[in-house]
Amino acid sequence: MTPLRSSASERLRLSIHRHETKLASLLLVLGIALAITAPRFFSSVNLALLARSMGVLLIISVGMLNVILAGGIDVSAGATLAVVSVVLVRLGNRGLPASVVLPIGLLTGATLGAVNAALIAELRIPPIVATLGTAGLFRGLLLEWTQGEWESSIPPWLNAIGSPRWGGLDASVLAAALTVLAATWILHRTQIGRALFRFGDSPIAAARIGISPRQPIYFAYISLGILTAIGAVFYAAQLGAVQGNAANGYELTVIAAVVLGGADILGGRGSLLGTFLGVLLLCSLQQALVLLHVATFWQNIATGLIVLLGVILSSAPRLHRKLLLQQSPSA
Amino acid sequence: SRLPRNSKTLFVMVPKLVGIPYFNSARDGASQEASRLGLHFFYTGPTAADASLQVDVIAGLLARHPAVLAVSCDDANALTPVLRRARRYGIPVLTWDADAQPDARDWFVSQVEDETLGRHVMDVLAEQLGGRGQYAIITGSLTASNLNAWLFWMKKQQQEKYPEMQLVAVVPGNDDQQQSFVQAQSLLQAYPNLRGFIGNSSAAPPAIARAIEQAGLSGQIAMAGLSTPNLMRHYIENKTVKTITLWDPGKLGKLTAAVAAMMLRHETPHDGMDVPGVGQIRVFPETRKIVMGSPLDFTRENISQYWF
Amino acid sequence: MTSSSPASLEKLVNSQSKFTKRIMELRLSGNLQPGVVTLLVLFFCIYASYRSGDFWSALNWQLLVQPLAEAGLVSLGMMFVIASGGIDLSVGAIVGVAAVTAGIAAQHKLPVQAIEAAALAAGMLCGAFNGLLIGVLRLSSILVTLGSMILFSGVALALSNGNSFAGFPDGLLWWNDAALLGIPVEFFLFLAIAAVAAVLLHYTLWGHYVIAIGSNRVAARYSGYPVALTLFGVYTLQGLLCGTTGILLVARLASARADMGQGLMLMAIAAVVLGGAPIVGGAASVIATLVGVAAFYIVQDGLLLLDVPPFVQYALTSAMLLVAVAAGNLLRGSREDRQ
Amino acid sequence: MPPSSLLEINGIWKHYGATAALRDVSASLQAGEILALMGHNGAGKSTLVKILAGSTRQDFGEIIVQGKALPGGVREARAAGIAVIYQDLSLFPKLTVAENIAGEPAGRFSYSFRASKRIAAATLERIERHSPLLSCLDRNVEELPLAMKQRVAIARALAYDSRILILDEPTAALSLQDTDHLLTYLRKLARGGVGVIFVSHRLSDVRRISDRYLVLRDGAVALSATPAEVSGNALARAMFGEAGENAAGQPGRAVGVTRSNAPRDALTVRNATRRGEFSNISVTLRSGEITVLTGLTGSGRTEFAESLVGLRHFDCGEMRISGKLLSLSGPRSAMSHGLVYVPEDRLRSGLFVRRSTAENLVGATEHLRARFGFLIRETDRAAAGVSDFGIRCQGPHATLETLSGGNQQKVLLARWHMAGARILVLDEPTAGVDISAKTEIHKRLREWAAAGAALLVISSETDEVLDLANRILVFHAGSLVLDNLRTEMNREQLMAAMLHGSTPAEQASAPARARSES
Ligand SMILES: Nc1ncnc2c1ncn2[C@@H]1O[C@H](COP(=O)(O)OP(=O)(O)OP(=O)(O)O)[C@@H](O)[C@H]1O
Ligand SMILES: Nc1ncnc2c1ncn2[C@@H]1O[C@H](COP(=O)(O)OP(=O)(O)OP(=O)(O)O)[C@@H](O)[C@H]1O
Ligand SMILES: [Mg+2]
Ligand SMILES: [Mg+2]
Repeated sequence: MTPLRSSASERLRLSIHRHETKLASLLLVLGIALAITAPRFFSSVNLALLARSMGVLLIISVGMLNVILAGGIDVSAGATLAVVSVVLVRLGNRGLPASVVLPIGLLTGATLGAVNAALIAELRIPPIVATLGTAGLFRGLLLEWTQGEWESSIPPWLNAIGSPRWGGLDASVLAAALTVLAATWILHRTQIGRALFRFGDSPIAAARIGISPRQPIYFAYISLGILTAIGAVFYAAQLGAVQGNAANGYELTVIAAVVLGGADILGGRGSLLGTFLGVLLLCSLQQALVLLHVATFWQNIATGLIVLLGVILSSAPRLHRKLLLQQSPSA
Repeated sequence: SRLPRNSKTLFVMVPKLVGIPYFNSARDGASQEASRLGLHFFYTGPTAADASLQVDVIAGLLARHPAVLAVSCDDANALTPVLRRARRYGIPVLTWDADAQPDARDWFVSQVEDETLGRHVMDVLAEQLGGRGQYAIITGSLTASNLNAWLFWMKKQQQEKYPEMQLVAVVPGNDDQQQSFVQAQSLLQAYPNLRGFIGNSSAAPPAIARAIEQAGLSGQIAMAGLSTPNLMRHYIENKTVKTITLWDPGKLGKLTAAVAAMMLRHETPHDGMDVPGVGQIRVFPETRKIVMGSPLDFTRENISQYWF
Repeated sequence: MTSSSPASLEKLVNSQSKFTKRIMELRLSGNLQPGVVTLLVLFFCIYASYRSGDFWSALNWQLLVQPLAEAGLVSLGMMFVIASGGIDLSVGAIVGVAAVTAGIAAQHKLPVQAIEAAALAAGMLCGAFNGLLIGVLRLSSILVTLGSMILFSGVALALSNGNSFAGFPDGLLWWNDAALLGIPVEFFLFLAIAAVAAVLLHYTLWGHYVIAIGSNRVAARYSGYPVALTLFGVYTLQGLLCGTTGILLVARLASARADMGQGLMLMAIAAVVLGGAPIVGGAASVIATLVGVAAFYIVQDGLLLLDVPPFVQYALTSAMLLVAVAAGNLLRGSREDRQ
Repeated sequence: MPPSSLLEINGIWKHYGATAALRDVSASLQAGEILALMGHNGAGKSTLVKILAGSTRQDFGEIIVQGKALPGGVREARAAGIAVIYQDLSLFPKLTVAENIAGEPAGRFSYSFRASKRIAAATLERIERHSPLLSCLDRNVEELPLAMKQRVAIARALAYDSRILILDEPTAALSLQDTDHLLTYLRKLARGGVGVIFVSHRLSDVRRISDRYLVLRDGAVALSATPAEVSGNALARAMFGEAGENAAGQPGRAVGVTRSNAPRDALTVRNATRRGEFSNISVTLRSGEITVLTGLTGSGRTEFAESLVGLRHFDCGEMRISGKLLSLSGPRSAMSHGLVYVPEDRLRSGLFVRRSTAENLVGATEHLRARFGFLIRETDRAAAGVSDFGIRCQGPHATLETLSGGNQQKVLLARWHMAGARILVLDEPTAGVDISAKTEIHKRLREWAAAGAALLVISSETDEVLDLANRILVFHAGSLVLDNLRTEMNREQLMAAMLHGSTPAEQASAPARARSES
């Protein structure tokens, strides 16, 4: 009937202006440039490396996407990552079996996430403030606990997780894939998933259809906590060692990936595909610059410029849309 | 309980940053020695390697008016003003591990000469490579002045003695294992006939070793660098790495404490004097510099004797 | 509860109405937080001065106010940015660029004024760059500054090759050495700038625009406010202040390095929100910001003097942020009567 | 209580800080009854609605649905069969129309976009044939004009069949034919046994459908009676007390006085066209004259108005202000030529809801009074504005969020009244304001005109058009189908022009264009 037909063309119109489309084309251009200048980039070995370097970042980014969709932000992710990986390795080195250590690790992640959520939902502290605080708190307590001792070796089972198989790929890649699949299902098919979008879009309107702030906030931050914990497993496994001040500033990379992926920092808008592309962009950039023998001092400059390019591209539709509509009425 | 005010025996020791093994073992050495010598020992510093943070910490400490202040300078220039100030307030100032401008301190307690160390590390690598081939350096932060000093001497040594070796890249690992690890991996990709690495900050060598190991290149890629035995033990024992260079930070701490005690007793150290637990030291009165000894190489043979 | 007689209720209501009105007004004008923070800090000071004799020593405060002034300047800039509904992650990098520029200028033996001018110009340029993308191209501030943070730090590194510059003329170091009645001139400069900022924010059209844009950008446009221009100004001002901070840092450290002022970004944001400004923008107060930034440095310094281990200091200052904001919220009352 | 009564409201009290929004309100709603809830701005209507919807809790009193006491909470209210349209619509701007209408799925893990689209489409079909919304199910709500947003909100409330339907000013931004649709549909529902509570300030609408009036004044029930029982005056008295009686009486006619002393052309537009929105419009606004632009929803009036002040740009066509050829870059440059636009979507583009009432009042005009960029604070001005326009709020310092819808609208007008512009374009200026306020506003508009300003008022309410205009323009499907002096018009002609794009006199010749393409 009419709506479906016309809306098909509508969808086409939209999909051209989709952020993901633009990001993908940017990646394509980069890819072509690389294929010419540094063909080795596409060697199977290198691609495998790329995949591995993406794994952890992607897993955590999915969690961050949940948080940002719900109109929040979490700058304590790096600290959480450090805490969990230290907990994992320490317990592991004490000789505890994986079957005990891994659950404890996930639990730790979930707990830290719950702390953030509680501060935001119960005490109504703005997310960036709350997580700014917990970032310092978690990190400080962790370092006080470890007294800066580095765990310079990891238990064999963890080592096994981290070691490359399947032609250079490792478990982290698989885990990342599974995470994305699960997230797709949750975000698009479940009530709580939709609640994230609705709450992030307009908390008041959400309240008026009976979505209490607690539900989405706790879900978002706890899921981020758990995913960060999962990320931590592979983080430690790949490094074969952890330090108390590990992953300092990692959260910024994660946030960068998600927002590059087109998530609206004000909440209510964002997509997994976009997040994936964002992660892909950052990671391949990192590698490409070295492959292209770009002098170190210029690598940051190049990265910064590409990121900005991504930002400008992605918001191009808004530039020639009739009015600026970023801001939803806060009545 | 009130804290001691202007304690006559308060010996304050400030590292570049707190909470990394290297400085921890220096702290332990120092505190042992200090308590043996009856000093009131206090150890604090910035939580990140950032000169301005370190300056803020020291500025805060001046109010305590310590009897002796010993600082490992994150940046030779940046720390100078605050140390000068300390001396103006009549506080004896030592620098240890990394120096400031000469007029900003009474003595510099140095583990080894920058030049000696830099040239030595390069020799270690060159020996493994047989004096030819491409190599890359992963350093700490691009802005750490003493790392840059060592870097300088490494390059110089290579240019002078190993012309057939070629430095392809110097990249920062920012004292973070993960970043160093990723850098090492992509370097291996970027330079197919890369033969060797130098890890120029204690976080870099283990990360490099890990990358080599996981790329299945153990034995084919040589490595030299500066790190602690504990961080490298695994890789040295499984033959991924032959030699890693450092000195005993514990001893360095001891020495610093000992010198601090001398300052309180208004003694001046003299060349070749024997410091208990440290050994013979060399003293250069004109540059007011105390050198603990020469760099120490850890190999499969001797690594079991060291624990730090 | 249903069966409570309306008449008596009516009386009850009217009797308390005056009082409740006051409370409501207080609550709605949500500026309680600076008070809360001040109280917390006062208690802390009392405790600290009891535990450590050095806390009240003049020397301690002389040394304290210098870093405070530097972070304060950046925080003032951040206050405008946040008030305009944005955020600036690139401040640390901008400070680095300014410092390195000063370093290069000094290498070329330029006169002090020229060095300072160069640093300020560099800072402003970076700020203007942000302002252009955010104000004119209407890009989201957090994205842009995320990118420019990386970009600027790269520029600073490339300019300095990672070296640290030294050998600045005494004229520049004057900022560090000079003092008036024992108080470093840096601090007076800071107070002066704060005063100007207060006038800008509360008494000028521009300040009014900033707040309006922060509370509803679309409405601001419809109301005929110069949105693009104002935002451009906000970020340029931020750049200028970062440049100033750069100069002061260079003067205090007698050297310039690319990574100077790394820690400043988070500190500035934290200071502003500690002062109780809504992170979503649309409100700001200079006093509150001053309180916020002062609180951080006083507490940090005090903890140091109390022999608190560094990491615990770190944890405690963060905890203070949480406690203060939470307390402020609770006092401000439930969202029910605002929605 | 009679068993048949669907909803019982017993002694509801609600305080916001010091103001009592509701005082001991009791009422009942029978199945199949349409209850009109009326009252001046700030009387407490929306508050009552929110309480019934469960999104706000009463301080005292209870609500009984079919004999069972209603526990607080939105979901509970939903479960009890209460569906609501809020005055501020409470939509999700960044979600698609379909998602907004379909709302949440029944099952926890059963959400699907297809399903929600099907539900949305079905709902829209049910309400009206070929609803324009069908063509934009995939568009984000934020991209739609206000009228469309309102339709989405209506559809959302009607998506799931409910026993009690509460509409808080659903027709504020709707025009003739849309209102018709809605009212007839409500009647149909009522016949099916649904109880409807209908909040509105448009007496015409209210008279047409309601079985009973419930009038609130200052939060207390002032009247509850059937239309038969009350005269217009009694109604007015109930709403505004003795004072309001004549205020809300028969509104004064448009006076031609100003037009006698030859009016100058203030603003002229020639052959303005904007693809998909309006085409070939030529209009002249004269100083001292009130021109009212009307038409059906989506006839492109807002687009045209926004193009006048440069928020959009003509694809072709030219505009002159007092003879000078201009192309404006936006409201700012428009103001510099004394041209001001008051938007229809007050929450999105009009007000700074998190700021105080005072600031909103003097706010937009600060730059007119600033000296060398320094503000001249005039709080008494704000106070004046509050009293002039009879704005009800907890003093000028209360944040605008806390004002009632109509009072927010008054703030918006009061602000621009202070700006004192030469040419004003007002989009739906009286949407949601009560009758006495409306007559008050009309009076001021006339004074404005009399003082030599040129006014273009966009309105969808026929009565308002006829009552206010010196000159009437009618848009139909994006083209100007009628431009005539009020004195030479009657209601029938107007209706015909609005609905069919033609006047009975000359048969339809206006180039009506299919809307669907846009
Ligand atoms: N969140 C709030 N905080 C404080 N006061 C409020 C709040 N919401 C409403 N009020 C006050 O309660 C009174 C009733 O408001 P309400 O919105 O019910 O009026 P209304 O009848 O809907 O008016 P309108 O016809 O203009 O919509 C008003 O005086 C308003 O200022
Ligand atoms: N009934 C409708 N049919 C088709 N499109 C419509 C309709 N109503 C609104 N629209 C959409 O909205 C746009 C114009 O609507 P808008 O409400 O701005 O016009 P308007 O005449 O100002 O009506 P309003 O009285 O609501 O202001 C059109 O371009 C179209 O996309
Ligand atoms: Mg209302
Ligand atoms: Mg309109």
